[in-house]
Amino acid sequence: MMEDLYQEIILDHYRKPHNRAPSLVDEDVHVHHSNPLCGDEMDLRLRVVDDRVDGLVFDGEGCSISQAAASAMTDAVIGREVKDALDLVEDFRRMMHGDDPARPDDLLDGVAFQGVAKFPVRVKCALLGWMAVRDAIQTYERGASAHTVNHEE
Amino acid sequence: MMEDLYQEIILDHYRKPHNRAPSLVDEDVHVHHSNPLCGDEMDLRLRVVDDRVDGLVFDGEGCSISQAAASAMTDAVIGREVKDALDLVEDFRRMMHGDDPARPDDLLDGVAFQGVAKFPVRVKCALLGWMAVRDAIQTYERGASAHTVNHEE
Amino acid sequence: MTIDVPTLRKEFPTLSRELDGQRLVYLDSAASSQTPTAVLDAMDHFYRWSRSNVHRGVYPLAEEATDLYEGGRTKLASFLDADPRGVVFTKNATEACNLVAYSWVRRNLREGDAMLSTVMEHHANHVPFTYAARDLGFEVRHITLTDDGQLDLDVARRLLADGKVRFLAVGHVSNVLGTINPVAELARMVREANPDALVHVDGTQAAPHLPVSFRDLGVDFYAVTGHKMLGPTGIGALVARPELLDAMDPFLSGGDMIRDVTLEGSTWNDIPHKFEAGTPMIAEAAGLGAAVDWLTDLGMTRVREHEVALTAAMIEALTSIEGVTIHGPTDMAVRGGAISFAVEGVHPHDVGAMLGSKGVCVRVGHHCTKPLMRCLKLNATARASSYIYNDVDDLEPLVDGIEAARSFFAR
Amino acid sequence: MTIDVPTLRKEFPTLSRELDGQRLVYLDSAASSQTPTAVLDAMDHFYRWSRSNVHRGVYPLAEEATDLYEGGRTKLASFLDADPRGVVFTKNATEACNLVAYSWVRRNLREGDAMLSTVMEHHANHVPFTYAARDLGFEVRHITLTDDGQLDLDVARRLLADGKVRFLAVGHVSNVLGTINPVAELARMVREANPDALVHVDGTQAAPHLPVSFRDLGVDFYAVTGHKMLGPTGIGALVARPELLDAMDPFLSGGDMIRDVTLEGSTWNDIPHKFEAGTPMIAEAAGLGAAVDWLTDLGMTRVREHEVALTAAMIEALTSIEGVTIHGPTDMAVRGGAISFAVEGVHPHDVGAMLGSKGVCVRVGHHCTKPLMRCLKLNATARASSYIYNDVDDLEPLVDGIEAARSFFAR
Ligand SMILES: Cc1ncc(COP(=O)(O)O)c(C=O)c1O
Ligand SMILES: Cc1ncc(COP(=O)(O)O)c(C=O)c1O
Repeated sequence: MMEDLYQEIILDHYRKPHNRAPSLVDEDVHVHHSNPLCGDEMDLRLRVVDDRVDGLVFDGEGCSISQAAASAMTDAVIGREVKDALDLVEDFRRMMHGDDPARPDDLLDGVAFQGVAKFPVRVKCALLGWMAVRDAIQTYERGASAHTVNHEE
Repeated sequence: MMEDLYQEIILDHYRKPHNRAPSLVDEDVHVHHSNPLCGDEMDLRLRVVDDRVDGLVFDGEGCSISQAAASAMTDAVIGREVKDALDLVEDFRRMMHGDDPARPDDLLDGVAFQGVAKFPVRVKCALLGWMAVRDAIQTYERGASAHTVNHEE
Repeated sequence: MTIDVPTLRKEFPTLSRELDGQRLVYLDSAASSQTPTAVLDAMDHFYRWSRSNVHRGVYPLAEEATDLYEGGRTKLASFLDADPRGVVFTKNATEACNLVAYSWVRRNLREGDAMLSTVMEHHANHVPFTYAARDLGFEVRHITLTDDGQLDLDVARRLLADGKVRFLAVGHVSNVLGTINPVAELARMVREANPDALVHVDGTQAAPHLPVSFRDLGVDFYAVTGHKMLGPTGIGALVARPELLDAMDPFLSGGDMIRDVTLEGSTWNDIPHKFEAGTPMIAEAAGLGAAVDWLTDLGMTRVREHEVALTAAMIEALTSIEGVTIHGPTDMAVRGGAISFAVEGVHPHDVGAMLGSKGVCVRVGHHCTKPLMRCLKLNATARASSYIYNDVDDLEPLVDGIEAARSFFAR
Repeated sequence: MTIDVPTLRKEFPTLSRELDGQRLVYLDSAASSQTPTAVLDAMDHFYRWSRSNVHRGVYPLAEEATDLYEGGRTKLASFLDADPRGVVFTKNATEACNLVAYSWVRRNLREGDAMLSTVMEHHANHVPFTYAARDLGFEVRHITLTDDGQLDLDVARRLLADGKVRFLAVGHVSNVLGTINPVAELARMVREANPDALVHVDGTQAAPHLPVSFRDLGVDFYAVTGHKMLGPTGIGALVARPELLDAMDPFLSGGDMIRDVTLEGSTWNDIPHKFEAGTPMIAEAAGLGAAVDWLTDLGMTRVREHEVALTAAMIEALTSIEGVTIHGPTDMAVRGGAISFAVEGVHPHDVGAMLGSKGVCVRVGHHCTKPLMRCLKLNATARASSYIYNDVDDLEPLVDGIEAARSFFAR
């Protein structure tokens, strides 16, 4: 069971998260997401240049799964056009609900989280960062600069 | 089971009820009691002379047990001092809740209903007339002449 | 294909019991049905194998418990052709009606408004709303009956004419008269008179007996209870349109139904959880899931066919007894299996007691429908109600018992 | 005499299960307890032998069902030293709290009034009242905690000083900190400040573990839940002073709780039935009756002694692990068996998952106490909670699992 959940890739992201930082130069959007059911909190900052995700950092408290998933998410999303990023988010979301990913290569280390779908209570954790980036992009598209969401999916 | 419940004495009272009548000359009190849970309805009329139950009739709709119990009740109560009648009512009530009667001889045919205590849903039926006469006497003592009660005990 | 009752009966343990040496003839399924062993096994499996609490558990037992509970919801939803997000588990149908009364009616109807109901409602579908009316001062109107015990739609039309009716509460099938009410048609009439009006159906006596499609009925709320549809006690459900639940304030509050709680206030969880406060009926949901699976395997069309055939035979047997009359429609196209009857000169209590002494279980009383009793000018009726485990061999004991009551009691 | 745990464990089927070849160590009884076979047998007996509805039945099955149901009430009443007329069955403790909120608080408190509560309440004992406050505008005050996780009675005194507090809602034992609150003393303080104020106690975590006398506590309402005290899911109870219930308006309405119903209105049945609308949890009441019988046979004093000994040992074992700290009091005189703990550098979810993978079931999260979590500046805790079937042999797997989590996750 532990092996299904905590693959080596996941543990690596958890131990040495990528793009984890408390601030971002020239940030366009800052969203704060929390998952009240498990207490995870996440700040996510986004910078968009020419319709592309140019900068993306996360920070906050959470379990290994939520931290690792957010880390893997930043790798997969940085550099993409915002529309494409939203599409990738949807692919990850579906994967968390048991579908096979349509874009496994683009998810990069994100595919390592496929096994989490078997642990319903951890799905929320894995989704936290991905839902935050979706919200950040949508907030950007609405022309706003900050958003706070309590959620569970 | 039928034998425990419907003793011959009970059936006799049911088939040929005593003191069943729609009116009473010089009545002092008229009470109407109903048992909404089983739909039984009873009118009871009381005349008191010199602190004694001088006249007592009942009328109404009900199952064999409620009709027979009311009939037996009138026999046991007519002629008694009102205080004594209330005491006898209490004896019957306790018997319906499983106690042995303290005044079996005074209850007359009322003792035949002891077996009803074993049929909780029929206890209410057996008590209807007895509760009505208690109420009629108490109504008389309060100086009123009519009372209506919905009850179940 | 008809139901093989003798084989099927073996799955219902209580039916193999004898009463005073006589075969138990259970004709009180409108009060509560029997439970097949498959349902008992499903509950036992939870208690003996996965006993734990649902939601938020990080160990396997808790996940299994959650799956059993949510699986019960999915199964009930597909049994009633509804969206699982619109299925709220309650402890019984009565709580489901109260949910509608507290979360919608009490928060929407005011003095000057009216609601529509009928004189044949079970207290569960009557008292929560008249209690709300007493507190809030809105008007309650009642559709009366035709001579053969059906809702008088002309009266309904009149009561709807001024457009003030914002809510209809109606039973799908009467537990006393057996009448099947035209709820889809009534829903259309209500919405024609007032497009914003909502329709709540008490499906307690329909769901066990008829194929029901919540979607096709076109109503807003539909209440059912587990213990009358082969399920356990302690569980029922309100089925509702999800959009409606989304917009409604919760009723019971506490754990599990919140998203966030601060000292000052709370935000609510997603539906259906918003309406399920506290530890839910886990074993019961597993049991109810097994019950609807069992019914689906049998086939609801067959269940209804069996009801039609057996009820017609029972009506014939009863009416052939001298002095017996039946309340309610006799046309099987508009009636279910509950048969209320009167025995001339014998009080229903005495009928029931005599039948009980012969192993035949029927219900006597007002059946939680006092307003209907008043309309029929009755204090009580005796009621025989059959289900899939009853068969024509149950008619003889019923008839014999009634005849015995007549000769024993009739004056 | 101590409890013979190995023998006793045989009565709890789920405990003999293995998880991935490891013995199941169940340390989540504060969420839900296991159920002994005696309880399952009591329910089974109802379903297989007396399956029918309660009240008003004239045949033997219905009388047996009524006896089982009412017998459950009598047993629970004597278990809690209360009058059976004051015992209302609900589906869980949450409904019991809602009953108080709807039938008393919402009908008595208004703008300008205040109620008192604490920051450590479970959502079940918090949200129904803050929800009422939101609708009605009365004030809610909260007793804060001392450093060792006990209620600060000086704060309580200050909050009571202006005499505006008409209602206190307080838990008997905290499901997170384990704290046993001085409810009798609080009740006295509240009534001194305002003789008309009522006191409602959430006894959910106390009734399974301590000898409880409702009479001696001197409070007005006491809520319990079946599934945490060896009973089935789907049943709880509100214990109340009968005079109070008599004077209160009902909450849920429908069948069984009425005396008479007309089209216009209704009169209510006697207590406790006035508060029990619809078909009740018959099997569940029989099961809960068997559960409290079982506990009475074991002896609640012994149950508490076992808790004191085992919890003290568990606290010692946990605090001896490097990086582990315990939230809440450590003095067994003022605490029950729930132990929330933190593992330095490891998120509670990961602690729980690691323990789960080793067959050790603990709960992680906010435990339906978000306000308390905010006070403690925590998002979540891991919680180990024991019961009579736990013993010192459960400590090693717990400690091993936590150490594994530390070496696996700590960065
Ligand atoms: C202290 C406390 N109060 C109330 C509850 C609610 O109990 P239930 O979920 O059975 O309604 C719980 C358990 O979840 C609890 O621990
Ligand atoms: C028509 C009808 N509605 C509602 C109910 C109430 O169901 P429950 O008692 O399970 O809440 C019943 C059964 O008693 C019924 O027959």
